[in-house]
Amino acid sequence: MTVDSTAARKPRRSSKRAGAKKAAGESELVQLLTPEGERVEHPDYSIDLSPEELRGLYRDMVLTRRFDAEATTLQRQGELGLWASLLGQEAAQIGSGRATRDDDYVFPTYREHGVAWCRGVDPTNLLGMFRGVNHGGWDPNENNFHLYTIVIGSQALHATGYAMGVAKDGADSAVIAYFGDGASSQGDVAEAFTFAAVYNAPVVFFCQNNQWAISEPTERQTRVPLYQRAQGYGFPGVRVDGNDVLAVLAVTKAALDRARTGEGPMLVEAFTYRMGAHTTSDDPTRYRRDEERELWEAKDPILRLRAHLEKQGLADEAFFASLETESDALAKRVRDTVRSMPDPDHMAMFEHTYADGHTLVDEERAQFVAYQASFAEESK
Amino acid sequence: MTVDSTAARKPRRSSKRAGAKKAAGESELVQLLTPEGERVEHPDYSIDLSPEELRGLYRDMVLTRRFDAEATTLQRQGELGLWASLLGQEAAQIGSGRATRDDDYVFPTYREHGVAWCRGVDPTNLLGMFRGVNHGGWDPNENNFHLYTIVIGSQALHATGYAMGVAKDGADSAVIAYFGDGASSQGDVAEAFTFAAVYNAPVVFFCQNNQWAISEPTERQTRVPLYQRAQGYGFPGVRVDGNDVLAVLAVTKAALDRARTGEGPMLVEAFTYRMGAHTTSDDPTRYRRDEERELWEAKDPILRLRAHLEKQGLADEAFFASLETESDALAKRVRDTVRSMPDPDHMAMFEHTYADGHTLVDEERAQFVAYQASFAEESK
Amino acid sequence: MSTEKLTIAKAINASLRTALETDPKVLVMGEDVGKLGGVFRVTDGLQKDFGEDRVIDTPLAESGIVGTAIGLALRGYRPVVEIQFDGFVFPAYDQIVTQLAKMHARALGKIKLPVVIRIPYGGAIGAVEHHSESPESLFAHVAGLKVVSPSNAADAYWMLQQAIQSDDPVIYFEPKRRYHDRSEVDTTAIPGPLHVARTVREGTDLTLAAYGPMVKTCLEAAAAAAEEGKSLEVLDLRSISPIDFDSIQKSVEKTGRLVVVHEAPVFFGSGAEIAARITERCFYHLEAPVLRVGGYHAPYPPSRLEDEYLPGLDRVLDSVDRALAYQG
Amino acid sequence: MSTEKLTIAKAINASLRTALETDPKVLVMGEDVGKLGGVFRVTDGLQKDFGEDRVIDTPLAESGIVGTAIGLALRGYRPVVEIQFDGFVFPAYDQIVTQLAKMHARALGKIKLPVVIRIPYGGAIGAVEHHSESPESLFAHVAGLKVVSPSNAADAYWMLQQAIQSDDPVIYFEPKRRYHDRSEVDTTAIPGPLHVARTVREGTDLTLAAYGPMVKTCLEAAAAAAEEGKSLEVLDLRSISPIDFDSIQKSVEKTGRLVVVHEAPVFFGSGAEIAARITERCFYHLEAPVLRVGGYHAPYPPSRLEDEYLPGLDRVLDSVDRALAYQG
Ligand SMILES: Cc1ncc(C[n+]2csc(CCOP(=O)(O)OP(=O)(O)O)c2C)c(N)n1
Ligand SMILES: Cc1ncc(C[n+]2csc(CCOP(=O)(O)OP(=O)(O)O)c2C)c(N)n1
Ligand SMILES: [Mg+2]
Ligand SMILES: [Mg+2]
Repeated sequence: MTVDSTAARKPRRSSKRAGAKKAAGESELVQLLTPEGERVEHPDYSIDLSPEELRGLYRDMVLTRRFDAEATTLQRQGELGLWASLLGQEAAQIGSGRATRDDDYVFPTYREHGVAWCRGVDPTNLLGMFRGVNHGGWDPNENNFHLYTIVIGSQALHATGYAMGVAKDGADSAVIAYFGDGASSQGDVAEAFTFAAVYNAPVVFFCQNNQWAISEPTERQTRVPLYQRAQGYGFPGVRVDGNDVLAVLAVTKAALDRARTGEGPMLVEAFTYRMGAHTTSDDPTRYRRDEERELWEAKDPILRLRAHLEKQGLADEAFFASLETESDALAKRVRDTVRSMPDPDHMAMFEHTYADGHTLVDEERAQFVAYQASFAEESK
Repeated sequence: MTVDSTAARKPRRSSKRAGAKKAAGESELVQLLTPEGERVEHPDYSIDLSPEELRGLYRDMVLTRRFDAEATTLQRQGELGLWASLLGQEAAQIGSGRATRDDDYVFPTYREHGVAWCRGVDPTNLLGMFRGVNHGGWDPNENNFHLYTIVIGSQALHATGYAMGVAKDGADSAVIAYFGDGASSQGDVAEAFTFAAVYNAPVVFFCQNNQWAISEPTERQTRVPLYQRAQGYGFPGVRVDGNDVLAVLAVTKAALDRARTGEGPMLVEAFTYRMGAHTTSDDPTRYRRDEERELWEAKDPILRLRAHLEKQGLADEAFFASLETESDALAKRVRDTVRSMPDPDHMAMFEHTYADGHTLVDEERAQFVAYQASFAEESK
Repeated sequence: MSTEKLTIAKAINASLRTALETDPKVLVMGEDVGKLGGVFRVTDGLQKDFGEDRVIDTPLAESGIVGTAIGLALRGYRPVVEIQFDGFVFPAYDQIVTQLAKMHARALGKIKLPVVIRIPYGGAIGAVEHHSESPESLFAHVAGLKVVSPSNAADAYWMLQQAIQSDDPVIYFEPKRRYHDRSEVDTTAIPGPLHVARTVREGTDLTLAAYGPMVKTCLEAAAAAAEEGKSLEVLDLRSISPIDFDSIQKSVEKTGRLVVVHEAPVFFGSGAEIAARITERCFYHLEAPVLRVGGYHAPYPPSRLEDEYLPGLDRVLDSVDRALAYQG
Repeated sequence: MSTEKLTIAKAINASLRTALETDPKVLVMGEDVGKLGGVFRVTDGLQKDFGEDRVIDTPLAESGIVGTAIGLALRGYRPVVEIQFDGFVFPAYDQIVTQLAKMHARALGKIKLPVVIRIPYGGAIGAVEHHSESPESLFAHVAGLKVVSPSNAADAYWMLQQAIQSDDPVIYFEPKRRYHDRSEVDTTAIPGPLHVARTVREGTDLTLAAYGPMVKTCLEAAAAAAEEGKSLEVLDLRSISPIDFDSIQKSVEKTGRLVVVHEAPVFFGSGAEIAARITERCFYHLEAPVLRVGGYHAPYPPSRLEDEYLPGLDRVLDSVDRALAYQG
């Protein structure tokens, strides 16, 4: 038998495109502001912001970075057990966070401090779990900002289910699910793509590709750009310069609008970089070279917007100075709040396992009370 | 703030292609033999088989169908607890099964009776689990044909791991993982795609899209053709006419060759139809219309090859008659073997949970022996 | 009063129907629950009457089913999820254990997760692998979940009503081999609490505790034992998390002997928890150790062996005899 | 003889190194096990010395890791898989329970699944959610798996050697809070069997049974109790499936009292199985019910509460006192 298989050995045109490594991921990147702070145009996405709005984005990024730095310091000082820094990802988070509407709903990972900021979540709320006084504990419905989720990828399904509910309600809200490059490998994320596509759910999958999943580079998760994953599930994917707050805002807003007008899910890959360690427990010197970090420093999201503001004369010294003051005040408030954050009462262990109660919990609570009382007696 | 989002609302060209429903899936289908039995050419795949080889494929399909029908009958007669018929999928299974080399390795679902046939597995071996005397029980390494796997999608990962091992060994074998359209939704299948792509594993994912996952049509699993799923993971996908044994053979062989020459994984979607019920427990009249089945009857894989053989004068009456006799003999052997298949000894419950033993198993076995002995005593 | 003789399957169907009718937030979702009405026809007719928007055929992905059900619950829905068979719940196990069970606590009570997961479970139906398992222990060990299993049609109806009304996630195990057992269901009766056991037969010599499919077996055993002059009390536990230890204790204080029966493997099964706790509570009352009858430490066997593997009348009676043989 | 004082983490590292050196089929795989050497540095230096082909950084997908490890085992490899933290094993639970545990039986013994799954487990390290759990019950209940946990460096070394050499799947739970505890490891000593308990302290009044991180706590409790004149025997069970009931029984026949200690929640925990079986075996020897000390029926709490949640010295001693208070 002879089978001519050259055709498949040399993959067909359509597959070659998908399989071949792109010469430069950059060329596919939606960018509206260059690393030097120049505004550029893109055929598919445009944005027109007032100076005030631009300054607002800048302020968001600066305050978020300051908050994040303060949290890192607090961890070093032993006030927090752990911190997952967003350093370098401010544009990805502020751009996407500011693209959401109040009635939209956000499902974060554990690193979306900037998004939380945009949603109006008090930043000190985020610190409880890192201090070890709770596992999150804020009311997600207060700001439509769900609890941080640590099990990688799980929240993509929650977001999809929530979005299915939005559609059932006939509401025109949209939902956004955050996850990382590493998370793209999890079955749950794939299943979320399937459910979102099949039910045409109004959900935007926002993947911050910060190039690393702890010590593993994105090549350990995929051999083609992640945004392309969406195509095979039947919805569009786009890669945006994740250090360009304008592009992220424009692309995310477009994706959310698309979702709310019934056009279904979309995948946004924000191409960015984790400038710091994975968390304060991590030591990136073991697995990545300084030069890489330096390369990305040149693309800093804050510096680039500042360059733009300055070049265009959209912000004066007073603005930057007052922002500095505001940052200091924020840092101080965060510091003070964390330091005075009380340890939970011991009995809190027995609360909230169930909404409707459980006799075993009651029994164990009672035993614990008796046990504690026994010390009191002994010391009498 | 104004954001121009028309671009995203009207998806970009690249995504539109993926997102838009194809007018006719047929046009993307690799086909080498029309439903009427005419040989046609395809730009990427060709095949040249001797008359003997063509008759061989025909024979495989006929015997497989006969075996399958016999198993269905045996289930009706109470000799089997259940049967999952492959009726209609003979070409997909024989074409792909015959594309494998002896040293290749096959990971089936529970429906790959035709593939098992090609691998040299005695068909009666397949019946043990459906009769309820074992859970499979054959030695996978005898024919490089793994045990049937019931938990949907799991075997895609086993196949991928096995293929990673093949690559580690520097062998030029390939691995093929079978699964259905429904299985494409399982996270495990997606994770298999990721691992296969990242490690460039020599594995072919062979999806028999038989249009149904029990009562759910493929639209409940995806809104674009399944073969496109592969692109987003960075390897090629192709859809082949699953009722055309020549096309399936050519495409699968090409994919396996590609894998063994280090070009990595590929997804083959065999577009076919489950002519019967999901299993003998199922009642498809509850969820699908007869007309659909009739449409597919016209594309029958066996009739089409027979038409070709007859039109081209590649087989004579004697061939068909002797095949009939061979079929009858196979059916009889299957029937006789099943009927005389003994129930397992009760003590078999305590065997093979562990390779190296386990004290609890020993304890429970001893208790069971004592318990059984107590009846003997009582009846004394 | 509106009493009807229903099978367990039909009672569950009726209960889902009532829930869909009375609360627009209730959804039914799972594989093949729509047109087919589920592989056991438990959801028969529901999609026809309530539409595809409320009775949802899902993609074939259990983690996806439970994960999106969580999202729907966060949006204010009350999803009732069907897992097709016991052995197929494991792809969803992560979502159940790390998310569904813990999210209420993670939010310090600020959100609720009223999700019911229906799982047909247990053996004796002559099925192939993965279709006959009893994984209830694997859920009961996990705080944040409630786990129940009805043994008869009336309980099937009412316990499902209560599970759906509960603001906690409930794993609702359906005794599939009893789906066609028929009994009176009064859909207007006000039921007792969901997690309280019921004495289904009074006795004085020994207590048999069971739930789901084994209640019937225990009743048969008690009847057989009665012929030999032994008086067995039979408790239908109904709930596996929490377990109604008070009721078991009360019974054991009377009988002095306890045998726990379940299909699940004995090793780390619910019988272990019951034996441990009841022995602690009733140390001076027990005249024999608590004995356990259940599956062996082996994968559920091929169906031609399941009669040997499953605890049947004889094995229950054998343990009863062993327990009675102890001199207290 | 080659004795060295090693931490548990280093002993595991040495054991992996020995296995990689002596058997070319051994593979180490998991998230971040390569350059980083794992988040606890347990695989430190292995990729450097054995290459990316044998020490494999995997995609971030636990089901994929275990599922491909199964495939590699079918190809003749002996994969040693690392799950990064206890709470992240659940995405792999389906592959472990429905495939890894059952495949040998499915093949009637014709294939073997020598896969080791290493899981750092337990609390007391001040971590965030999902990083401090003790899910061993959820594996011990599943036939086809073996479950072990070392308490010290020598056992860590040898038990891992034996787990890797075993032709059965072994879940190897590493007591992460003890990773830095140091003790003598003789890498040439011929060890006892993998699933046999060891008496780590002799005593006459009561038996404390524990494994993994709680062995040290129990030894401390025994020392404290000794000062009050109570003689406690401490057993290091080492194996959770199978459990060495013979050794526990022997000890209890001597002491008459048993307290089981583990970090995992008590409800459906290993203490339940031990209590049930030992009570059956030692009914006439026990002078008190078997008591259990463990976690509460609640999600593992935020770290500022973990000292209260975890069984510590005082809670162990409290149970000892309660057990001793019984008049046999
Ligand atoms: C299911 C699961 N497995 C493993 C981990 C441990 N873990 C925490 S973060 C992380 C890497 C995540 O990478 P990515 O998705 O790229 O997000 P990033 O941290 O870079 O923002 C890992 C492996 C986890 N949290 N959950
Ligand atoms: C994890 C899991 N969930 C559910 C099932 C029940 N089930 C058996 S076959 C099947 C449909 C499979 O459809 P498909 O993948 O298209 O294969 P086909 O049966 O059509 O060959 C389902 C839902 C299962 N076996 N495993
Ligand atoms: Mg990342
Ligand atoms: Mg199908």
